[in-house]
Amino acid sequence: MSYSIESVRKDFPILSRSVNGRPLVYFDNGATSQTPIPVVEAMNRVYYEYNSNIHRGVHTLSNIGTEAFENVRKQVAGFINAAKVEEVIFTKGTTESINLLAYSFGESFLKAGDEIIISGMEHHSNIVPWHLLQKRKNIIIRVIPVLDDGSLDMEAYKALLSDKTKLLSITHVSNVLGTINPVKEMVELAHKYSVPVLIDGAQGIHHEEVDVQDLDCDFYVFSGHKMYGPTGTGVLYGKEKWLTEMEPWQGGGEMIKTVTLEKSTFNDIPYKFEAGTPDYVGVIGLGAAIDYINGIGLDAIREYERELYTYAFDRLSSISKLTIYGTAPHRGSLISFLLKDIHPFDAGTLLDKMGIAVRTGHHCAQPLMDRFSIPGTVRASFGLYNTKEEVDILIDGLAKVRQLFA
Amino acid sequence: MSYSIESVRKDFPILSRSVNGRPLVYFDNGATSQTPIPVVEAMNRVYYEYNSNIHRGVHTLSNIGTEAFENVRKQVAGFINAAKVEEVIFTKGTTESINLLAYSFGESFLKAGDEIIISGMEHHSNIVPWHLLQKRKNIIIRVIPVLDDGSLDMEAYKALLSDKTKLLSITHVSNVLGTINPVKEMVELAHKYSVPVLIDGAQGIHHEEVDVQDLDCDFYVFSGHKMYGPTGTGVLYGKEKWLTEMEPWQGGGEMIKTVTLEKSTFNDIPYKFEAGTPDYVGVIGLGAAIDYINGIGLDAIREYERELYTYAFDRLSSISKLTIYGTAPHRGSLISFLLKDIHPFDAGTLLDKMGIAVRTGHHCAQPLMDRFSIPGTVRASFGLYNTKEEVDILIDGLAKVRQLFA
Amino acid sequence: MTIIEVQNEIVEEFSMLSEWMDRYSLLIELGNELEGFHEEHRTDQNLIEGCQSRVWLYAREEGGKIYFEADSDAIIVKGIVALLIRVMNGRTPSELLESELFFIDKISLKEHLSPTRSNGLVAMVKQMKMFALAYKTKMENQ
Amino acid sequence: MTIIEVQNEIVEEFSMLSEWMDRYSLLIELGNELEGFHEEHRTDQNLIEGCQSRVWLYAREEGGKIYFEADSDAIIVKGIVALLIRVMNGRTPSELLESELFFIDKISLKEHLSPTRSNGLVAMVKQMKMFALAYKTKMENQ
Ligand SMILES: Cc1ncc(COP(=O)(O)O)c(C=O)c1O
Ligand SMILES: Cc1ncc(COP(=O)(O)O)c(C=O)c1O
Repeated sequence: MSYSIESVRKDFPILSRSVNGRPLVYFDNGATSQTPIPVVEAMNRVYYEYNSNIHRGVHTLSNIGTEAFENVRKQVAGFINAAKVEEVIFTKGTTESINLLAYSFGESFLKAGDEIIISGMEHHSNIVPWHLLQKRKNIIIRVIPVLDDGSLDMEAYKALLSDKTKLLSITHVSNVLGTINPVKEMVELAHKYSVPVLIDGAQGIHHEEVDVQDLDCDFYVFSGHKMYGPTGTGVLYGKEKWLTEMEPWQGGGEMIKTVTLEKSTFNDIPYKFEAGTPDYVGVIGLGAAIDYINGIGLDAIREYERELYTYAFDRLSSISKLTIYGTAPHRGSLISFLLKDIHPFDAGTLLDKMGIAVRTGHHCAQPLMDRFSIPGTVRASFGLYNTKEEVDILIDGLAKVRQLFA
Repeated sequence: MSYSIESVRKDFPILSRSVNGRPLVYFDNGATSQTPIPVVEAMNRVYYEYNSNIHRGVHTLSNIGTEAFENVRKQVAGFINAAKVEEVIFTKGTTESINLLAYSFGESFLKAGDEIIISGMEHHSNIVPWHLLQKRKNIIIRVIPVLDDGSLDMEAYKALLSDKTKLLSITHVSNVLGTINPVKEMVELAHKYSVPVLIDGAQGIHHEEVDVQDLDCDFYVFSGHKMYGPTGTGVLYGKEKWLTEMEPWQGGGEMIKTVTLEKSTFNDIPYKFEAGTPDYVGVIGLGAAIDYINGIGLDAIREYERELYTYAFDRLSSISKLTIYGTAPHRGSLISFLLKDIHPFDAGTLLDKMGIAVRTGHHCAQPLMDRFSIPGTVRASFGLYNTKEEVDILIDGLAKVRQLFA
Repeated sequence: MTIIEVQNEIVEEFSMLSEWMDRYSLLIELGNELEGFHEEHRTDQNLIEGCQSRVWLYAREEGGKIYFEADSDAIIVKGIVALLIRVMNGRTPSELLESELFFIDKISLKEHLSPTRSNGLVAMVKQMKMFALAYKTKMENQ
Repeated sequence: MTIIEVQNEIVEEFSMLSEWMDRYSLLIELGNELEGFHEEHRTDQNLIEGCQSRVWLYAREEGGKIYFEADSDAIIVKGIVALLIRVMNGRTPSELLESELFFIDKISLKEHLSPTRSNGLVAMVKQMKMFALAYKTKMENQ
């Protein structure tokens, strides 16, 4: 239940580079994680050994590729414990997954006046698609407020649920506050009103144990590039009963059964939702990322990250004139904060000069910034390869920032 | 104006592998092209040296990545001679580009009863998105018939154009017949009725010289994976005047200006159409592919491919009981054919046993198969690395197939 | 002969053919020789769309045993169809349901029965077992 | 002093500071010292949204010369803004339009003026030149 951090770090060559003359301290994992050698090499192998467009090919390379691609579907299904392999749809990322759903679920199941519920801590990717749908379909968007400590107002949530509610779309882990939402409980409550639930797992999938059957969520979405996989990959998990009923979104390529000039009929799931040549090389890379995570063990990673998180939280808490945003009882993986009187851009710029990569700004969650009346935060987000020594460097770095402003 | 085929082939390690005990002959370039070492290495360099989520980051890696990504936009703009860099939008492929357009152009400019024109030789990716739009918006789809030799019926096209026409969407090069459509002339005719034109360049971009200002087309779309670049990348070129007016399609991430819980306002082009973390690693790979093509020279490639194509066409023509589909005056890059009384699946399967990769089936162009009353074809499609010796192997292979059926 | 015995027989027949050309020659021959498909069964309902090739499959029960008719537009597929019929024809539902098809693998045609192939064969085998299940249920309820 | 001369002066001042900490210390000082921004000019119209930081820029013409007022919420940006104003303030439209800003590069702050940075500075420089162009046109038409 533990792993050698030194040997793990060797799998990520970028971690030994320097930035501005200092060893890189990479604390921007919430934006994108780094990619280990086995993932990169899995993709190189495709290009050098068996690259070929998948599906429907009769030749050998095409079949090798198709099998490799479809095996990753099984792998993903296993990783999240989906009941069926066909419930896994490949997309290019969380954002596309949510847009697919907002469109197809919206077309098939929503009409003017219907309500959907989101929360005040959502990423733009879980807000804007609903705004677009609102414009097209005149639906109503209800918002669960965020409490001062960064948890959701559960009483308000219960009060929002009604027979008019047609969907709950909620983040698993807040990308700004680190709050881990009580998604299982929320699903249970929603299902009392037969309301299906979409969970934005962009920040959840690689930190929390995700068992979609246990959560009983109807949809779960995430990005490959935040879980040590390649850019351009993502997943939409959906219960079969919804996916089969839903309208397709994009048209073309593999997603059809028949096409005449007058009419198209559509393929079964998952293919119905995978129009065009998929990023099969990326997907194969995603498979390698899951292998990599499983190789270390998600439990071991969680335990390690929890200790690191607690250490970082404690050290940051002890800095004077520093405010942490997000102190909910359940939280993890990233910490947002502000140094009093110092703009996050300034802090981020100066930390970068010391080789420390943090993210600053609104983190694509402007409504949450408005909620706390701040222009943005400095966010340190952790990955399985980060160390306490790196946290110490951050703490020292913040002291230097403060000094420069003295 | 010529290049060393031996040294070029060394850039593609996969070309020296064997399949079923025979050296691979890869004639499935129309489905996907192979990827040269410099492209793969450009992507490896991102992962190993400067991977980081682009845009809005204040730290060094993020800025290096952003610059690399935005430089590819300039590169693409240069490659197709776009008037403005902002006219280049990154997508995950041709299919997504067309779907984006069908949605956004459809939302902004089309209403019930409006007509769009496609042709009878379109790929499903340029048919199904319009069917989906038809269903949503009740537009009317008019189709330019295909003549027996595989060229478009230009008289019929002229007759279809009217004040009701709101868009022409046409393939540059047919992925089944190899026909090179007179797109410049077609644009000119369309513009007489102020009809904007979308060109599906999936099979055109790497074989033909594409100058979007000279063609004066309004939109041009293509995929990276067919032009020696990575999977998961594509481009939508659009004239600024259209793109600025068009509704966004997907929401999330970078594509906004402001987001409150009530309302989103959108960023300028190109960002308005690039929701979510883009496949920046793939895009950087696409840039390397353009470098690679430019390094050899598109003119040299075209000249070489033309000679190869003519050789292959002549040799295939000389085989008895073999029918070639697609004999229009202007054609190139791929040849579709059938051996009399032999199902394309059987031919493809047997050729594969000899290490020869061709594509068989309907090539995602079922209406065209119906037009010629055939179940599919065998298609040999060429890349810059194919040789006459490989054509000879194909010819011998076909003789063996015939023999097995004797 | 049992399902296992027929499969062993086929494996033996093919084992003499070490060259792929000979094996495919035989498949083509088997495909050409396959008869017994009645044109009235060439309906959409009996069609298994394999995208690359199409397979028609019709089944009927007689005296507790199941008999298959099948056809394909691709001759190699039809050859494999012929082998499958030879193995599966005239069996009881239970025999069919318990059967394991190992011969495909042993005669190096496994690739044709991969779920990612689009020739309709995997779906055909599935369909054969579905028929068996359906008839079994029907017989048990009688 | 000409635009070139002021830039050279800045380059010289910074050249003594070899450590990044000293350079940024100076920038922060310059940012803190920057004055002259009138609150009534803190309007949406004068706002340059840089996503990471915000810049307000106001320009007026007096006696054929252009004077700038600017502010930013981020102090490092404000420090650079101060330098830009020192270079650009009180110039004729033609001077501004012909100017090339080389000092940014020479004092190792180039990264802050990259078009892919989202701090509003590139847009600010563009905006300064736009003002120059506007006033030039206006003056020529008078
Ligand atoms: C003419 C044409 N259009 C569109 C496509 C779809 O391209 P992609 O699958 O890369 O989206 C193809 C690829 O086969 C094509 O040949
Ligand atoms: C909670 C959350 N949702 C959605 C996204 C969007 O993910 P992507 O940009 O990979 O589509 C992110 C990434 O920042 C996120 O943190």
